[in-house]
Amino acid sequence: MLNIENVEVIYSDVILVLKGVSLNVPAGKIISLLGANGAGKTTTLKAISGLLHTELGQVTDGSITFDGKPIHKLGPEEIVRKGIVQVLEGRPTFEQLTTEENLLVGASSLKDKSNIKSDLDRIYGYFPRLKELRKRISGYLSGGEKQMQVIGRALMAHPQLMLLDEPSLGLSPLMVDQIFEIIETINVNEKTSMLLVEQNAMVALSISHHGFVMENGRIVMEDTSVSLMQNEDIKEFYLGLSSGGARKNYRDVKHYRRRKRWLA
Amino acid sequence: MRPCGVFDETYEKDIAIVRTRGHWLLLIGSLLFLFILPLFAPYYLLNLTNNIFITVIVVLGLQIVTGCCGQISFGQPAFMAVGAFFSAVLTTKFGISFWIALPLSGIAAGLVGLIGGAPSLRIKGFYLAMGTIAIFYLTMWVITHLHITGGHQGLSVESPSIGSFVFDTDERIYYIILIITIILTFFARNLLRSRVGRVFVAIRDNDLAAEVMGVNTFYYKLLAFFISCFYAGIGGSLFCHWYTVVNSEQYTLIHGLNFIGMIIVGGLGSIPGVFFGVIFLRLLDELVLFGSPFLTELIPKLGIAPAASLGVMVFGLVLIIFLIFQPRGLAHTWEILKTSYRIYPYKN
Amino acid sequence: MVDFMQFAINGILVGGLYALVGVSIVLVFKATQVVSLAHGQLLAFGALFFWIFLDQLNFPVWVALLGTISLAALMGFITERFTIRPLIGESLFTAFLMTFSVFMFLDGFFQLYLSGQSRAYSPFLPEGTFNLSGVIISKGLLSSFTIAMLIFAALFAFFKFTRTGLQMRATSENHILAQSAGIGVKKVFTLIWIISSAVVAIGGIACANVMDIHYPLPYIGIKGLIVAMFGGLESIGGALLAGILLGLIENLSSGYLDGPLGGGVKDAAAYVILLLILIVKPYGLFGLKKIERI
Amino acid sequence: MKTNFFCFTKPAFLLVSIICVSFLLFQPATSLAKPNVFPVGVIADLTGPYAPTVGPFSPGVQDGIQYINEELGGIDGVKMKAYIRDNTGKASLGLQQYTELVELKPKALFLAVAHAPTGEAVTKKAAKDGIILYCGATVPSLYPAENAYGFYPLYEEMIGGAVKIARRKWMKKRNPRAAILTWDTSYGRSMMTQEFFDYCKKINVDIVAKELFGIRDIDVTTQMVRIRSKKPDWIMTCIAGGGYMLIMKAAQELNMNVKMVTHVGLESMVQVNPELFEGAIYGTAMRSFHENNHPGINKIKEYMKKNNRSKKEEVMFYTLGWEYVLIVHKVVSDVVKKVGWSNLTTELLKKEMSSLTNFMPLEGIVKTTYTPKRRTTRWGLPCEVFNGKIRYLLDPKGVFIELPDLRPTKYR
Amino acid sequence: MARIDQQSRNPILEIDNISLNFGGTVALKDINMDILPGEILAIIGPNGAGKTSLFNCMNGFYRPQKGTITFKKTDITRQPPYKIAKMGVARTFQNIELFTGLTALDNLMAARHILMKQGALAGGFFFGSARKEEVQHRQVVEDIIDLLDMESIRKKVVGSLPYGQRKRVDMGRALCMEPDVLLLDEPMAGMNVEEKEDMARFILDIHELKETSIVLVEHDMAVIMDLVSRGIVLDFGRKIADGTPEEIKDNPQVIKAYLGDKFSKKGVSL
Repeated sequence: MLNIENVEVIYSDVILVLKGVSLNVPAGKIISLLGANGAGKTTTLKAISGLLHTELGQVTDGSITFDGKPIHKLGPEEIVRKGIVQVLEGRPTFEQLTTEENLLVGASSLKDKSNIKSDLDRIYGYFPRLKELRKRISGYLSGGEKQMQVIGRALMAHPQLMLLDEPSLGLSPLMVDQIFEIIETINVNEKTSMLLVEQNAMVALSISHHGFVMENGRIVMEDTSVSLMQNEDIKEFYLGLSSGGARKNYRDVKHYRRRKRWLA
Repeated sequence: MRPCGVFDETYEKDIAIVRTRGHWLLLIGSLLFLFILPLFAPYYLLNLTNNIFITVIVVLGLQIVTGCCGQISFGQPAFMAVGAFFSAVLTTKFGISFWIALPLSGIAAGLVGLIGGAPSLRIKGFYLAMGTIAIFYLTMWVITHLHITGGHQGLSVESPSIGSFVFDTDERIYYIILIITIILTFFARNLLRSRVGRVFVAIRDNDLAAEVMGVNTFYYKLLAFFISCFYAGIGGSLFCHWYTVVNSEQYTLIHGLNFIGMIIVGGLGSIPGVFFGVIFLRLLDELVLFGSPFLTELIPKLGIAPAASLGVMVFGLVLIIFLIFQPRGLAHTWEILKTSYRIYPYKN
Repeated sequence: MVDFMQFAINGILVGGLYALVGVSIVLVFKATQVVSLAHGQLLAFGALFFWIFLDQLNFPVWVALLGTISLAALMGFITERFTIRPLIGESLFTAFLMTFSVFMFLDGFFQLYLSGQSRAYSPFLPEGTFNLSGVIISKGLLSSFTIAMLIFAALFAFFKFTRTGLQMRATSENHILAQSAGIGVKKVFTLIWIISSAVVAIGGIACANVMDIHYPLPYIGIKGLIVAMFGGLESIGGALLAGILLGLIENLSSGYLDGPLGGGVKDAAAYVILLLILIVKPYGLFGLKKIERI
Repeated sequence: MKTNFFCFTKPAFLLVSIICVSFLLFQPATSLAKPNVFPVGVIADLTGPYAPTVGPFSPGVQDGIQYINEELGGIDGVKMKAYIRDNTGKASLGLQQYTELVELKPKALFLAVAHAPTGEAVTKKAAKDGIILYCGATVPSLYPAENAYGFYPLYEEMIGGAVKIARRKWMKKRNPRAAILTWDTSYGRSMMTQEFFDYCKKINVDIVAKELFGIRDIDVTTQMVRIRSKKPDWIMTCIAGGGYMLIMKAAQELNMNVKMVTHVGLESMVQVNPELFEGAIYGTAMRSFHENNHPGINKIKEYMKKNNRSKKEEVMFYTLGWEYVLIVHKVVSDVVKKVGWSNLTTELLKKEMSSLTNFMPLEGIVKTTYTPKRRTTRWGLPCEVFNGKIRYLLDPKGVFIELPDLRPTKYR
Repeated sequence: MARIDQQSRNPILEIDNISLNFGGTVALKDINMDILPGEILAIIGPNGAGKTSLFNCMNGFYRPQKGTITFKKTDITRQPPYKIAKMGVARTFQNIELFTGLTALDNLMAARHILMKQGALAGGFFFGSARKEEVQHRQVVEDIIDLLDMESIRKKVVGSLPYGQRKRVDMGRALCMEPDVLLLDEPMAGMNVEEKEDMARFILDIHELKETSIVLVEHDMAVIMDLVSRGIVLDFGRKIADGTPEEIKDNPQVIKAYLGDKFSKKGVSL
């Protein structure tokens, strides 16, 4: 459904962040995108959702197609209208608005306003807790509640593809559990595809069908979730030792300068 | 970009402002030219030059606080007024000589400027700009409601003199203005290449990082305001003694807006930019002034008064164009020209 | 006591007009984070358009009003599209300077049209006064105040109950988030400029009805800025309260301090307030304090 | 190597070009033989807060010159030409324009400055440059005088004249109570002088309140409430344009029964809302446009019609423009008649000007007397708004009365 | 061996039980740690663990609600950042906070600010002492430029420099302050291997030559393993581990923090 081919992203005309990333998300599946900090996972998501423009980034090479149509030149709101919604990292909510208003904002891209009422009920079905919090200003919600709200807001747009950026970040384990269960349910019930970016590798892999591992702006590993979970390298990778023993020790780097030149 | 074939062998040479023989020649030549200007320049031109130089002094101050230190101030005319009235009161009411009153009025304006800079402890950017507007109005209010300043009427001031020599004509006072402009330009230029100037720019570019570097940002912001207002005070004092009348209506908010326009057009943070900006906008004013009677003859419906409206209109338009197409101002254009001249026949 | 009430009531009525100017600036700031000085001119031109429609072309009041609003909206649209839009991505301060340039540019046209004259509307609001046990209320001021309050009510309702209003509120909080939720942020920007220009044009008509259309009219925009900052740039309710407070304080201070201080306190009062706010409560009465993160 | 050479020669080249340019700027002075045109200068704030009052000065000058050139044959056959500059209310610009006008060839010997701060700034310079200034009468440095002459009586004198007549019309037993409400600017405050207060006291008018308001204020109710508590009969003011409306509207809304006593600035507002100003008394120095059969006014109206001047230009400053050029015409003609063009000096012009006595051009649209000690005229015409129309007081045909002399004591 | 040696020394900076909250969220909770003179210490932890907040507390941007920070036996908890900097704590930034309008050289010269004495008046006239001082400090700065291989970008305005070089300028600027404690916030983020090697070399050189205490926030475990003598792991604002890199690597809590603890639970269900 979503196809990313050989995408290159440059920020502010100088910083090359993605160096030829290719991946695809089949319809109705959950795909995890793993990788360390700064590997380029979030950038990949933003490249898909069109939010790069707001941060002076741009796709300089390659193509992103959705249902066969290129989308990397479209503005973010047009991409949302096509059915791709990104759930941003850090659970940002419109803090001055109430929960219900937040959900309604999520429906901004819909032309047809008649179903909004039933949509709301559908969301409250997934997150009964949100119904209790309908009139609360969302700035005062707890982390988990915010995460529910953010996912709920994304669902309001009837997405075909959801891009989830670190939904587990900073949540308590119990909450993480809940959230991921809901994500799985949504995937099953709504047939929504998911592209899941996570640092919490195991939890992500446990619900996804397929996984990609990124490092330094490139995809370095790709397999089904099950085999990735059994891969010894993953554990190593998460402690930063992915390239194994062949690596040169940083202490052995040559010092070109005559040290005595820096006296003080 | 250095002129070609010029190498710096010592650090002294590297930090020099004037570095080649050509530069020296040019500098001495233009100074010489400026000093003999009154011998042959017509009255009108001389008046314009005086006006430009005083504006340059005031705008240099503004450049230091706004262009370099990033603290925008619309209040410059008020500080000018403080300088002017202080100097006027000292000379007329207390009989103090102009030569003492001049630096004192600079200091007085600087001290008032500290009040203007005080809000910068907590606010910056646009908020501070609004604060300076408030300071502007309040200062002018106080000036016009004091008795000693002659209130709204203002005061009549004597021309400066040394012994029996009175600087009472445009060409005589020109020399005072010229010399002070040169000294203050030199001072500003040096300030910017030394420790304090670097700190100012540091605060402008990234005040948090500056603080981490050990800069007491509030102190330096105040210092920038003080220096800036000192310049304004000197400019105001010169203005009132050149004019021989000081009146609150000479210092309006519009002037403050104009000064800001000058540093935008000239280029924020650049000393040559001040000259470019002031001269460009002043000449534009003159152009409008000369052009508007013709325009009225051409289109009588405009009435006799298009000068004022055309003036602001053109001013606004120029600013809009600069902000969109050349936000770094004429100084940047000048650098590009210089570089391409120096590396000719290669392209930049 | 009668004096006090008289000062207070007039202060409140005039304050309502200030609030209207203030809120238009707040609207733009909320959505775009740009503080606009250009509104002073949009206000003056609104007043001027209305005069042209009403007194030059002799249209009925409501036609003149509609015409004014649409022309003012057009001006807002053009201002946004050609001066603010190209600056997206530049610093907000550049945008502020841009609105200031626009102010100057339009000021030229305003002065050219007036060419030094002043214009007054032929009466279109009720005239005369009420007398409430000694306190006298001008019907003209009262009706402009009522109009201002109606506009406020309409704004509140618009932002509270409509979809577009909701989207605007969302946009004002977080541009990136709004985009990710499928809101066309640029469209919202344009729309907000249009609405705000229409509001400020009505404010302009109300102000010009009391003080005539003449040369210093655009500078009411600065009063509007003070109101906006007093209320805290992000809050419509804040602008309402701040406008009324400003009117009150101006009138009361002028009422009781003019004598001891030798007159002209009113002008100074506004700026004293501004300075106090900036020092004591920089983000205004209802502004959001921003935590700076590194 | 080649570029190196350029580096070295560039400054020299620049120097040479600068010197060349400066020679272009250099022009020899010319002597004053019989010129082709006789230029007169005008610097006025044709835009700004006082523009509604001052603005029509420039069409007045233009039409007056047209009249002189067409009907009086210029000055001894030399056509007059006006150079009008709008200083937009900025004194610095005014000074700039002054230098421009001074450098005209031939030199403009007469310069009218309608902007007070500019007038002050150029007074001393004009004396040195040999230029006769014709300027607003609020200029305090006018009294030591140099080469300056005033347009019309002082503002406070015009108001004083109005007070004088209003007092004469006062029927009640008690003294009339007057409140001052005026702009908080130098112009507005010009009536707040000790001389004016003393004069009011002398003729038994009690000043019960002195209030100020800002030029940008949209509401004067606070001041008016305080004034109301003093129960005044008159409100005296020195403002312009919309300010009059603001005051009278506030007075009306506060149910006050007061008359306005002011100067000619009111005249332009009367046509806008006659009822509001019913009963107002004001002092002017010029014949009013309401007259229909005065030959001078008719002549002026003829030219206004010819040049498509609008109704809003029918104010005192328009007539003042005429007066200015007519005085110039009279003075220069007289001097030229005596000594010829080649001996024309500023000194002679000044002498002639200072001995101008009861000069009443165009059948008396104005009456001007200058003396070496007093450089403003003291003749004024009191007017009243009556049934929505302007009429002269004392004599319906209009007769110039001598206004009280309210010059600052130290300059007498 | 090395650890015993360090323990015998007094810590240069002590963090005693600090807690920091923003509104309702906890950024740091009861953190205790010491920085010993001349050690290289790493602070690691997943995103949002509070590493940068800890840095911000150390140099005075944030004031912790509880606890104290002592530097060279002085309490600096409530000192403004500029005073702390003057005492000898320098830092670099994750997002590179440079003075974009100045050249690389002037960025470094600006950092010499605290060590220079000339005032505005002397600077403005640039006579004798001020000129001499400029030259003196310029020499030191040139040495640092030399050390960090920045000769070619000396006169370039930093706004126009690429990322990697900006990082160097940032580091150089911190060095120019001649600090006793150097806080490096993700010095190698977003760099390729060669750039990382360069950076590692700089860090080692600085450490060896100046014996500066260096604290770095870093994600790359390889860097940490090779460079640092000690690591502190944060998670949810709490310290969960403190020890040599090897100890940290095998700490189950650390593994949990990085990998998530659902491995066993969910893993079984699959």
